[in-house]
Amino acid sequence: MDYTILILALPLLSFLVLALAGMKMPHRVAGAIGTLSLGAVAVLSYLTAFSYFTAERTAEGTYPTLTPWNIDWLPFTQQLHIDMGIMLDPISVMMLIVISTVSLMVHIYSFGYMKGEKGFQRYYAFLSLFTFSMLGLVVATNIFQMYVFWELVGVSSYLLIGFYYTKPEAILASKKAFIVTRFADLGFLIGILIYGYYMQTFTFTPSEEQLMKAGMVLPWALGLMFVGGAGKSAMFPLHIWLPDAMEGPTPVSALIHAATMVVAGVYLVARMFPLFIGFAPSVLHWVAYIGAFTAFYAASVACAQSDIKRVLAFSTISQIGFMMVALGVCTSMNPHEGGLGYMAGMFHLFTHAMFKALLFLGAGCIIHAVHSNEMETMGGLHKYMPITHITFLIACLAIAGIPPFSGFFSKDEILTACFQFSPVIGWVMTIIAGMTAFYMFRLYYCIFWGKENKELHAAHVPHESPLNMTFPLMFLAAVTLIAGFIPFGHFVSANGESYDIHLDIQVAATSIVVALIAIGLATWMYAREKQPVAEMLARRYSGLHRAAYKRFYMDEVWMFVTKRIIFRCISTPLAWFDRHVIDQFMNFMAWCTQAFGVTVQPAQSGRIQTYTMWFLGGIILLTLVLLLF
Amino acid sequence: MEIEIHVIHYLVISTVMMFCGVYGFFTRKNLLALLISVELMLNATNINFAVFNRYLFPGQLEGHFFSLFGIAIAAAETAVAIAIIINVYRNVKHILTDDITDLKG
Amino acid sequence: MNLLSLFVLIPLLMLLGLWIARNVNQVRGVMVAGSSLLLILAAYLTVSYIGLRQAGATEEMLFTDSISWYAPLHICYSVGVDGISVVMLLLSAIIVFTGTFASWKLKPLTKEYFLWFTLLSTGVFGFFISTDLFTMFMFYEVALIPMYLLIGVWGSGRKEYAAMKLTLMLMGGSAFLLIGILGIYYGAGGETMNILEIVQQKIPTEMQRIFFPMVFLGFGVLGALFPFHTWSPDGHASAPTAVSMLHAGVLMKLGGYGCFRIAMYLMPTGAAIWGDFFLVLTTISVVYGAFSAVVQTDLKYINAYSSVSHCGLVLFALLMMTRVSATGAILQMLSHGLMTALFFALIGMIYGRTHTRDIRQLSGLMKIMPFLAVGYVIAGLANLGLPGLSGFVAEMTVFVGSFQNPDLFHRTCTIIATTSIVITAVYILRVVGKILYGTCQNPEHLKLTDATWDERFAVICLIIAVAELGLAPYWVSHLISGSVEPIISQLIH
Amino acid sequence: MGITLQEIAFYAVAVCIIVCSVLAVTTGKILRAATYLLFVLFGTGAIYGILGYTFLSAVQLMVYAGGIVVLYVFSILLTQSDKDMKYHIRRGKLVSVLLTTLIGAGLVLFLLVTNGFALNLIPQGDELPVEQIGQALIGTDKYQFVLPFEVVSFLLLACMIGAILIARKEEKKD
Repeated sequence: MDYTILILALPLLSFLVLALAGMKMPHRVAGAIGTLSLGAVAVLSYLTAFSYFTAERTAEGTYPTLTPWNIDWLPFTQQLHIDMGIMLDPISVMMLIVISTVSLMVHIYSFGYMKGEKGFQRYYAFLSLFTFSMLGLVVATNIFQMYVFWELVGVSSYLLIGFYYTKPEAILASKKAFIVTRFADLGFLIGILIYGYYMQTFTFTPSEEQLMKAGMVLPWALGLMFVGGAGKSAMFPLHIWLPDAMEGPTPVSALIHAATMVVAGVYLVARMFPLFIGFAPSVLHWVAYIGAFTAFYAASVACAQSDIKRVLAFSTISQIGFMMVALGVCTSMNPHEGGLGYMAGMFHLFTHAMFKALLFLGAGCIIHAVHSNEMETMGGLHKYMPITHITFLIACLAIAGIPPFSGFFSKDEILTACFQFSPVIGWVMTIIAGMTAFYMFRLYYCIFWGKENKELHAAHVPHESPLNMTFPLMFLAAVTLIAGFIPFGHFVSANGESYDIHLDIQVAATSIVVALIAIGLATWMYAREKQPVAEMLARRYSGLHRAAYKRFYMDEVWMFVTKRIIFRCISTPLAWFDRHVIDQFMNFMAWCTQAFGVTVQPAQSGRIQTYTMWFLGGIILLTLVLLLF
Repeated sequence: MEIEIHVIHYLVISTVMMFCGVYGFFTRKNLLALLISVELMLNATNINFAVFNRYLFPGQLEGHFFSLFGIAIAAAETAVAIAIIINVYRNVKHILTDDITDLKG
Repeated sequence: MNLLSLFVLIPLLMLLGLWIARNVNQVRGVMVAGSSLLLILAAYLTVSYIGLRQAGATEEMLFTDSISWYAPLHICYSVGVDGISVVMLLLSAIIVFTGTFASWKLKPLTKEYFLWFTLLSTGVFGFFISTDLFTMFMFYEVALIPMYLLIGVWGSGRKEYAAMKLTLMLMGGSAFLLIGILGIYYGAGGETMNILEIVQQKIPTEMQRIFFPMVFLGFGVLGALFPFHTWSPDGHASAPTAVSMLHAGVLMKLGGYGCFRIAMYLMPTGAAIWGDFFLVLTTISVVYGAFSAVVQTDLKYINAYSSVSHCGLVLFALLMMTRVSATGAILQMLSHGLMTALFFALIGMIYGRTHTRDIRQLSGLMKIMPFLAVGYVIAGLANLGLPGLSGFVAEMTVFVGSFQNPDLFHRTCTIIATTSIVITAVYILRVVGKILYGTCQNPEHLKLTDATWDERFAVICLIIAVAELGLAPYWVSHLISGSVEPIISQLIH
Repeated sequence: MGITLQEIAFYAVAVCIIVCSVLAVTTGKILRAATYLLFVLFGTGAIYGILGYTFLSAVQLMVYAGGIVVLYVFSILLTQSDKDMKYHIRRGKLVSVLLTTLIGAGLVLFLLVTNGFALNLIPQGDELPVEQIGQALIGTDKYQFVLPFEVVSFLLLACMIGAILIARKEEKKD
């Protein structure tokens, strides 16, 4: 499988070419370079997946972990060194497919979406950089390589969010995204440091002996790593950067902030899963609780947003919460005995990437058509944009968990796993799933049905997007339709053995019923031209609505922490202290020297007579001293 | 026949002379008067050289020659000093120490 | 003729050449010829050093040579390099080379400027090749003094004040240093000034207790150790571009290098006694510098405080006293030297065009001078530790290395120090967002042009160096860690 | 043994020197000061003579009394400073000067008295022959002084040139 190195090399190469020479190329050529290299990467990824999953299983019935390529990049000690390499195991191969597919679709889509934008080449260069980093992250052979690429995806995300660098909001959003994730990465880094020291290795499989010795330290290390993961995956309260990140171009949001980068945290937990299960089950439970709370919080905020990309962003946060819960509720490695969540989480990651990318790309088409993100400028768009409408509906049904769309299957597995863990969390998650269905269909109706903004549409008739934008929609819609029938458990499961997905009728029925009720509610409230119920509710619970619209003031809290505490209470006084205390102390010393000089300067009068007098006086004094002592 | 003058007597003279010079050096403001005081001090030392030579090391001549050279150097010094003073006078019309401050930084 | 002596000889010949040069073009010619020769020499030295090591050379120092200079005090002109000095020489050569291009168009008194600049580099090169305490000290002083004139004459802003402050503080440091060096000399029996021979002697514990802090502080002032760092913001802000580059890039490294090579190597017991105390100071430096940088409004001040933080990390890592952390410290010196030079070069170029360094008055430069802006972003990313650029490699080595020290106190300090990487991101992105992004508010700035060829050349050279170190750190890390070994083994008995 | 003529002469000279020195530094007129200095120099010459250093005495009279004092007088007249010299001196300064001087003199005298010099006697009329002086001045052996002699002559030459240069009237440039 030596060709896997190309999966990393091609996007890097295309990044370098575009970054160094891109500005001199015509848009088309630059885009073509990026897209073609990505196409090659996608083909190679499918090839890798095909040959990996069709290869023979090991004696234990698992797929082998392959390392086709590995070099020593930065040595520290005999045991500790950062390697750069490619590791193939079921989840990394699965991620390869997800990333290359979505990325390819986004590349194609961007041809249409970004047409005529200034900095088109730069955009493709950054996309290549991002794809490279994300692929490097998932195939990492060790935790430190993961961190390296983790930082790289952070930077590419920063660059892409700030793509419209003349827009103040975009600048702020990119800065916020980077700093918040950096803050979380600090936890990741410390976690790695602890892990590295006590395990004496950076690989994912430390020796038994070290594991036994480490004892209480390992949960700390894993917990800190989860902090890093929570930052990237926008877990509460580190989620605040993600809604703002929607300032970037919409395809970027589809790729980075919906399908791939934001699930890196989930991937991280999955990567360390054996250690979590074996040595830090309590941390895993915390993962579940945080995930559940985030899912709930984000779902409730999503119900009140008016910017369609923000709604999607919160739905992403909520769905990632689902995946975290799925991983968190696992109690063993065996999928038959409490280890189902692992498979469910990964499955959901897979299906979610597809339909969420689809949703974002659809939203992109809509924004392209009406030149606004706000719901009130939309409504009734189903007449103008049939393809977008249909594919968007498919994605909504998928996320709402309606069979036979892919979301249903993965979400159902998650709910099953939750119910196995505890009925409380099962019911909570079911209700959140219902909320998901509600806000997604609120969004759907507000865009495509509901009250049409006639004036706006008359001035500028919305139109269906060109083929290079609709093709990715149709492709992803097709994937969403069929992905649910993939025997996912066959490929990915906690202990690596083949696992047949079988629906738990009770859970499935419940979730379908809840989803249908929620959809019905949304239809009742939002499908018509007038929306009396929604307005009435918003009026009656205006406080709650406002709070939800303002995302429960989490941003304000963060702004308070950063602006007030870091900026005002730490940095400003420190800088003041530096200038006025430490520096002034140095100046004071200089001043003392000078003052002393000024004081004794009159003695240096230039009068020989005075000098001689002092001289003689000194001699007399010395003589007296010598005489007396 | 020998003279019965104690060596201290000479030394007292030179001491008095010396300190008169010192006093003059401190109190005078006229450059020439300063120079006169310096001459007094030089003379005092010259006397000491000669006296010590004569009384303590009669066989040798170092003190004697010291005095001799001292006189020569005093002459040189005076010549140069007076030349400077005259030049100063020409430029600033004063030869009082308090007034000559042009060279002070 | 010893290969290393060329490092001093070439600058001296350059001085001669500059002296007889009659016009600006000849001056530039001499500078380019000399500095590129030095760069080639440094590269050649690196290659041959690695070659010798691979061929199995086991001596601690290679290319050694010694000529007695003042016999009564056993002062010799003795030279020799190990991996640490090799990378430092390489760094200095790169900075001098790019600094020449960065000051290509420097106007008044070009010839005199380059004379002092070259004299400064003589000191720097001499310092890194010397193995004799006194010779080292002499070269150290040679490197310090020209700084006063370079800032005082060619600087900007409150240049006289800054130059005076910088010189006085550094001179104060070197006064301590001189006492310390004499203390070492007599402590080791007063028989030799050569570091390699002194290390064989055992300096009495009591003397180490007294003289270690003196030497460490002496070099620490140059390495911007809290609370003796305040010369750095003023000095850097006032210095002309290339001088800032050379000063932050190389001269501040003399501090770290000296602390390691003289203070810790020769006085391990002193290091054990005083280690914790200085560790606290360096930890403060790291965090404090970063926090202070957040609210500055002058580009050079931001960078100067960032230097305080990063150079603090160098001393911090040295005091962690593990092999990996010491390797990390040297890597950090290298990396910080390169990226801070890049930073100062870019700031100088921006300042040369806009005539302001106040971030409140700058905006939207990305559209106006894209090359400089992209360079600035790269420098910023390197500074905040983007993988693939040098900062990441250095910081990670430092942190992993520091964590190898199992003591709880050291652990705590490490964790405190790691927070600086977040703060670094804050101040870097703040600047990038403010001055590069957005739309340009000042109509005057719209007329400005992008970098000229000489500026581009300097910037590209530095970016290549930064990226090389970031992408392929293996050989440098390997080179350094081999040479760190004997020093660290002195420390941990 | 009674007082010899020599001794009488010595004490007379001593009194003269002391009185004249004091007057030289206290008188208000500078021309008078120069005159008192002349007397002091004469007295010094006499003391050299009493000691038997007649050559030195002659040199003293010629160079000092004959040469230098004349120079003084001329320069005093040239610089028009033969006026009243009674400048005001601050009381504090006067006190400190007097204190320094008196303590200094007292200290030196105390040291002289307590040192306990032996009462060595010197032969009367035992002159130092000029020949011996001449030999010593041009010899190069130990206790011979050709080198200082040459040095002093160079010094005098330098002084002469220097004095001329310094005191020369500046040429008026057009």
